[in-house]
Amino acid sequence: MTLTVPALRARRVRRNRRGPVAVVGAAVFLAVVVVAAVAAPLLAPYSPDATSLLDSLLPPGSPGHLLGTDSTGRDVLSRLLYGARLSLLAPLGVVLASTVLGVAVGLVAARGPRWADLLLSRTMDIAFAFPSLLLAMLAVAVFGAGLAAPMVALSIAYTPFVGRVVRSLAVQEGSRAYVESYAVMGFSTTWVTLRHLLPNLAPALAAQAALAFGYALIDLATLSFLGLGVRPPESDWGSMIAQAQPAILQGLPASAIVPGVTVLLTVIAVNLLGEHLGSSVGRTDRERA
Amino acid sequence: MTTTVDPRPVLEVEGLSLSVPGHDGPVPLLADVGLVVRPGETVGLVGESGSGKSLTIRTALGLTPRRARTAGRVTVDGLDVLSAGRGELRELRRHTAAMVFQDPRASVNGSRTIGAHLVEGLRAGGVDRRQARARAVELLERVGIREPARAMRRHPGEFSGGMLQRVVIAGALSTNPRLLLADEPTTALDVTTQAEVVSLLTSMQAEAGMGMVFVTHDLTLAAAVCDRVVVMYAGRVVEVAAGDELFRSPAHPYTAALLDAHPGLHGPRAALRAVPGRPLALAETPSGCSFRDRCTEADDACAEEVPALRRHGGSDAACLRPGREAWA
Amino acid sequence: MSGTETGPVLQVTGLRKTYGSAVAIDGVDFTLERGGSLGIVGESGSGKTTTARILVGLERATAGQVLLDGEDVTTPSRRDRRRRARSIQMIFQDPYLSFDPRLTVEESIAEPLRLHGHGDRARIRATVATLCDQVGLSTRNAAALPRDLSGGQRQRAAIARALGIEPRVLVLDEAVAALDVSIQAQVLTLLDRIRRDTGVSYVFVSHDLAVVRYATDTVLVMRHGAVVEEGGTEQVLSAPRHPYTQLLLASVPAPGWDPAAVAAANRALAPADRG
Amino acid sequence: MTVRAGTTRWVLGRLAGASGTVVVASVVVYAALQLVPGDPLATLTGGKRLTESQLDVLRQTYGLDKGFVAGYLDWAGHVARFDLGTSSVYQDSVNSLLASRLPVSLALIGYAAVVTVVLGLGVAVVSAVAGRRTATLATVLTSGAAATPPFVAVIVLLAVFSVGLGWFPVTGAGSGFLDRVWHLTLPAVAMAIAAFGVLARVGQAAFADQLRREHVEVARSRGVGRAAVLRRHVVRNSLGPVVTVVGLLLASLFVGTAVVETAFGINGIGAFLVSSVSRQDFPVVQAVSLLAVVVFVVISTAVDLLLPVLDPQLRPAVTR
Amino acid sequence: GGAGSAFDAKITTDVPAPTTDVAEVTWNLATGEPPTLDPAQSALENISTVVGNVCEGLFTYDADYGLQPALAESVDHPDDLTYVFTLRQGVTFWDGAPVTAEDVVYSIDRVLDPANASPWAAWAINLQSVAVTSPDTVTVTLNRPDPLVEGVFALPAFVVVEKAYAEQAGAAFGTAGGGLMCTGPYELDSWTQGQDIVLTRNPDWWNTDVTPRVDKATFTFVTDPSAQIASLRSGETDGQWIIPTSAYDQLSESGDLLFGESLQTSFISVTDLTGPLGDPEAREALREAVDYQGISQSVYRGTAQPLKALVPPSAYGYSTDTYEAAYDALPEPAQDLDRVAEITADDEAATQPVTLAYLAASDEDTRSATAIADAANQGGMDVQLKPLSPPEFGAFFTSPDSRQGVDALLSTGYLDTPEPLTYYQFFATGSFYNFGGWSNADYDALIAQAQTTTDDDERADLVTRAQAIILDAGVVMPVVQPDTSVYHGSDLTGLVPRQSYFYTPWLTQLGGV
Ligand SMILES: Nc1ncnc2c1ncn2[C@@H]1O[C@H](COP(=O)(O)OP(=O)(O)OP(=O)(O)O)[C@@H](O)[C@H]1O
Ligand SMILES: Nc1ncnc2c1ncn2[C@@H]1O[C@H](COP(=O)(O)OP(=O)(O)OP(=O)(O)O)[C@@H](O)[C@H]1O
Ligand SMILES: [Mg+2]
Ligand SMILES: [Mg+2]
Ligand code: NI
Repeated sequence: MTLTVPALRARRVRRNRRGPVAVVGAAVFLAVVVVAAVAAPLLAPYSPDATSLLDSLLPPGSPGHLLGTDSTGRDVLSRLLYGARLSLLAPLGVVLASTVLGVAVGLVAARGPRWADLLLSRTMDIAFAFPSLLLAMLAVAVFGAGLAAPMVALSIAYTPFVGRVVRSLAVQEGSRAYVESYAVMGFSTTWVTLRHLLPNLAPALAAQAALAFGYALIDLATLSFLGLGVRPPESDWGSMIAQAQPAILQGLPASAIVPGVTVLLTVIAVNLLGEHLGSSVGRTDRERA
Repeated sequence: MTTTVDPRPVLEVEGLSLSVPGHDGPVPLLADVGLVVRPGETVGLVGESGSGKSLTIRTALGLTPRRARTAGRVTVDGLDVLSAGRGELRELRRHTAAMVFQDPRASVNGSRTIGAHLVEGLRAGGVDRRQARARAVELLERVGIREPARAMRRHPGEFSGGMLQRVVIAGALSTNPRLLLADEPTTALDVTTQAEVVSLLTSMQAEAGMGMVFVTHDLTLAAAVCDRVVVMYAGRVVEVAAGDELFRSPAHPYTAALLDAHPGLHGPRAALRAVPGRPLALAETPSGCSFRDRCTEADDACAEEVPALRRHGGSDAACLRPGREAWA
Repeated sequence: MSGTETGPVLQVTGLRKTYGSAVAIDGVDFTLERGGSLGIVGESGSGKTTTARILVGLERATAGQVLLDGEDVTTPSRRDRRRRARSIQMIFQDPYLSFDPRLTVEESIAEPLRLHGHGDRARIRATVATLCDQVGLSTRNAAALPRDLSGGQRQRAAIARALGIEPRVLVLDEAVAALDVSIQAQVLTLLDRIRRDTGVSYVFVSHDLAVVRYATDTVLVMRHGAVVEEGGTEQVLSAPRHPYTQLLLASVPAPGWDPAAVAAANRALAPADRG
Repeated sequence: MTVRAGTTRWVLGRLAGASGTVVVASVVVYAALQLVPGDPLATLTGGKRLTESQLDVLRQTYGLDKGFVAGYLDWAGHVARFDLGTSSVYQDSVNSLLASRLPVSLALIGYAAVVTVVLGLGVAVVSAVAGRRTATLATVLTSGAAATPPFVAVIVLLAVFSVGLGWFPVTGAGSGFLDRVWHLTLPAVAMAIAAFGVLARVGQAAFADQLRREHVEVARSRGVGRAAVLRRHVVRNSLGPVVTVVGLLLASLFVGTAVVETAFGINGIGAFLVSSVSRQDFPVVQAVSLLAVVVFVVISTAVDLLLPVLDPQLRPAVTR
Repeated sequence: GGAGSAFDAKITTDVPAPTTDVAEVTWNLATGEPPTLDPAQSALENISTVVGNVCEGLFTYDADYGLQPALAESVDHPDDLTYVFTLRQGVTFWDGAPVTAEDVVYSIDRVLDPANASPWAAWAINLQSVAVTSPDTVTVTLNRPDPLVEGVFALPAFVVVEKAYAEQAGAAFGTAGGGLMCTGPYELDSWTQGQDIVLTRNPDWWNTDVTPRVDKATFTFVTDPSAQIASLRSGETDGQWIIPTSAYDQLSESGDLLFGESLQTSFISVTDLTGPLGDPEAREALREAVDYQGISQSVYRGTAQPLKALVPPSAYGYSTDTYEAAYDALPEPAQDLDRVAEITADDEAATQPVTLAYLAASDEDTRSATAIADAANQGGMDVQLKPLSPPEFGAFFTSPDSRQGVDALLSTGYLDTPEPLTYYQFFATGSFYNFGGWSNADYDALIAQAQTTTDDDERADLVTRAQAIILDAGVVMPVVQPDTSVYHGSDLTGLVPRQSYFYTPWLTQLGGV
């Protein structure tokens, strides 16, 4: 998906219609997911790799297997818990890398010399032409299936999104009188940019990062679904769905739907939080205007 | 007051109160506002920001904030606006009353042409397309736009603020309304342009015999332009007086304070007398007189109840201690 | 104040600024005496802000010279940034936007003090308190975030912050335009008092002639980027010589004001501006 | 006259920028081959033993025995003449491989685009004018849709409409117009769900933004009817963001075919890309990547050029 | 057992003959669009499935894998090293040109020509020359006696193509653009890349004993199981070979799902004897970790049988008694985790990390490998999985580098003919597929002798002795023999599922009920 820009645009003008209930719900859900990932060894009833071929594809609610088993008889709940680790860490890595890069690029473009702006903006325009999933697939074609290459590719693919948003926010923020007044008071551009401008962009960046996290989660899971992502012995929610796909046809879709719904809920929760952050940015904007 | 008094006012506001729902209960925005405008008359509405000027005149067109509660009576050319149905309101807006807003650039849809803006109002009023176009060109000519036919095809972005405000005025007057509501029509413009717009408005008004409400925060401008000036503070009317009268001898301490606080351009350079505190919204005001916190004359009596408008000299003032001799 | 030199504190000659083919200002000259107050008036787009921004180094002049205390500061350079800051400061039109929204007013005022080496933590705290007192901000106001203050209070805070650097010149670009009349008077009287107390000089940019009359000694009337008239404020306003100045004055509403006549005069002055 | 000249220059500048993007992107795509660990020639043969003359053709096409720059120029020359090389799996020209798969993908994208735009804007308009409750419902719906990964949509649609109800054929692309529409319905819906959500939300936000604008208020204060206000002032003025998003979504649909075509067994470009990636059929991967980039650039340039036509406020400064 | 367990499948050996003609069938190729139809490249199942219907060689197989003359009318075998093939008269290519001895020689040479890089070239290493000896005879001379040589000319690569046509098409021969020119019962009508391949009946086919009932066959390329099910159930496609296990339930309800004996074997081969699996105990531990029952019941849902030897009994094309006696004598395969634990407790080598590779594209191999690794690890071993993408899998066979770091490979292979020797000869010292470099002098001697032994019983004896050696060494570990399967709508009949569909004109068997 390459939709960060419109999503952000939408954020800027959107009223925060959903009540805090949804936001609190989202936060609680994410907290549960994170705790589950961290405490997987404590919570999981089985080893995620423990197979039992003769107990395969048990439906949810089967004795001893709350969420059933998959096609090699592994416990779906245990795999879901352990899978949360890579499913969350990998997009987190992508978001961190692209945010750090994007912030650097965006700030230099917005506040640095004109030539740097021209160069970086042009580079970002070009990078935009590669949809993130395409870049990730290209990386897989080059370096083979696995998580590392797509993660690097996605980090690069998301950088211009962050960069462009940071640039435009920084330009907007930079035209605020306070930034100019610091210049008049004798502060250096770098100081003002890092000490005042950047912290003021933080909520918007956090909102952007949350949205990007959702997209990265989807992109990485899509790759796993297509068999181009995570490879055994590692596993994430995407690869769980991929492995469970044939069973859908046996009329036993549970082991695919459980991780599928988990992905969906996680993305919705992350988006909700991101929008909430974004709408609070919008509020201060309105107060200022 | 030099114009003949028509027995039937085009706008009559009586005891208008307005509140909107807030986090904890309704938030009052206007309280007991009264206003009368007769045909051919210009009434000024003056006050600092947030005093409720815009809310008051927008009510006359039925443009109240979402989920607002109103009380009192607002009559435009015989129509009770607050209880009017959607169709009646539309008729009112199409034929009887028109409004000019502060920022012409925000008022005109920047994506469409000047012509489209003008024709739209006429078409809504039931004029057919060809006639509407002809009428629009004519109007542009009347408000002093050169090459009106060409201007019809141009976009707002190609006009200066002053020129655009002329277009807006042309649009407002296109349907020959009986009442014109001008909400700070010159605030966004240069001083020199302000004179042009004001003279355009007054001359057109005189020609058509409309009633006009002229909203401004500039007391001097109101005094110069209007037959009568209504001063608002914190959602209430505090004084009503003839323009020159108000200027010469303000009855309400707030009016006087405003005049004192404004540096003058003529006469000796007097020291400014600043008003302490800041203008309040109705919901923040203390009991009794809204202005008493900032008033030098106020005493305990002022806290007891909201003073009603009472005759004092040439004005009606809502004050227990009116009439301090003001700025000469 | 620390200025010991004699002669004008600010001297501007032949200032010119172009944006591409558009000329923002052309040939602006003036001098500002120590402790004096110079007004710049003119219609929108006449180049007032551009001039002010060049003075404080936010904009680079295309041509001309700015002498601050006899020192050429025309081209802003990274190195001189702090030195210039100590001599000249600016107050912006919108007091809300001129603060970092995350910092309390105190913190904002303290920051430049730290940069310019105004002593240790305790001394800076004391200085901030003095400054707040000077502009009439209570301790509670000082501990508040900008968004919790009224427009007038914010503008006071901005003034306090600028004064902390002890500049010799304060440039005010429409510093009272966004304020309500009652508040505007508060700020104008404050500015007046500060000038008397500290001997700082003002460059006071405004489109409001009455305000300029109150706040300045000398005035510059600008139109289309050029100075059309200058002189003592009282004199220029009571006996304007240039037709544009006359028009400006006539445009200000007053009892018995005739907008139609003003409009006619405006049309006569600039027939090309129409349509 | 100056307006004309400025506009022309701006348009030419945009076109030059677009071409530049394609050129740089092609360098990246070419460089990808060199990045593959091991000998590029071995990558291109896909482990097949080829004749010396076939190898020569490969070396020539990719300029393998020259430096990077000269090699790129060789390759770019071939690409510019629409010679995209030979598939290492199929040993057939990539051109004809793509040509046979393009029509069905285009049909799918077109279908998905129509579904996206019609539903997206429809819901946006409804929620802009409807009451609070409907608007909230629409927001919940569109938020959910926007967050739905295509593979989840695929799983659910397959489970419900194919395995469950058996309403739609779930494979192949069909032949003839109606048959094709019938075949592509579920895939198009799967592709359109997320796009629909995003478009509806952006549209909703844009409409809400315009509804708050003063010119809308002015129109209402003049007694202009609701429908006319909506059409002339709200929808019309929102075309900028809406068209921009539609453009981005359209471009993303191209790559979005990968998941859907694979799952629904449609022999289109997307499924071809996936299978070529997993088989390391480099010439195909390069060609599809380039195609995707070109599609993106063409769409975004078209949107850029279209925006000022739709909304004079978005005209570049030179035309004012 | 879980919900995903066994499916009630019966082996079909006999089906009713078709009684009606069918204008058109649509058949899906489960492994996708063939990269080419060039017979010389036909090492892939999806190529052979099509080519078997359009091209013919000198010989072909009947339903019981018996060698039958096709384009050769007869073969004369004057001495151990000479074979003289007499061509069938009156056979023409689709374009009407008669099949000449030159065409036959050209077709064989095409496979042998290193420039064409045919994976089948190795099959004919014993061929010294192929020559036209008269207008209707071709003489083949060998380097050394080879009992399998007649079978070579029934292989899908050695079919007869028209020389003039192939030469003109050049490199494009067999591609969508280049087309084919053969003699078979069906002609290649069209190939729309990415969409379908259409065959039409060849009205002039020489074999008048068989009457094809299908006029037109359209091959589609759906690889995704869900899509396959949907299209088969809806009747959009009429049939398909190799049905994914997940599709059994749904397809058995909507049409004829038939299972048959295959010549396939799923097995683990040790590819690195210098690593931990160089230790025989470690190999034994791995073998004991395999859950034969689980794999056949759950992974294959009962449509595979645990296997004792590399070559399944179904591939005993001759001297059945000898082979079966040897097979029966082998121990029954069963998982024994206690034994694994016992070995790992004593044997340091058995606890070293072992990497097991498999073809990730195969759902069955993936699940088998996953289960094997988990069981082994529970027993104290340290087995890591390495999924191979199709190109990696391909490279695994051609480049030693890509086998680096892999200790064992789980794969499913098949025998082309019911001749156990063809499989066992791969593991002789220096043989191409002997990746582990396993070397056993006795084994090599037995294989070498068998390769030149023309007497079936003698050869069977030699092969079974070699089989015992290699199984004992544990360098290949048979796992299961999966059944082969076919599905078609209940309006069709005529196909008995067997391995030979790969390379025989199976379409001629198909027809309406
Ligand atoms: N839609 C609304 N909802 C809630 N409060 C409102 C709304 N519109 C106006 N107000 C509040 O009502 C008060 C009066 O607003 P109004 O716009 O009438 O002031 P005004 O006198 O026109 O001021 P200005 O000179 O700034 O235009 C203000 O405090 C404002 O915040
Ligand atoms: N960054 C810029 N780029 C291009 N033109 C500019 C820029 N800044 C100012 N100008 C132009 O320079 C001229 C002078 O602008 P300036 O802002 O100095 O006027 P001003 O007198 O301050 O007007 P106002 O009263 O509206 O603030 C104007 O015509 C303006 O359009
Ligand atoms: Mg107002
Ligand atoms: Mg300015
Ligand atoms: Ni135009």
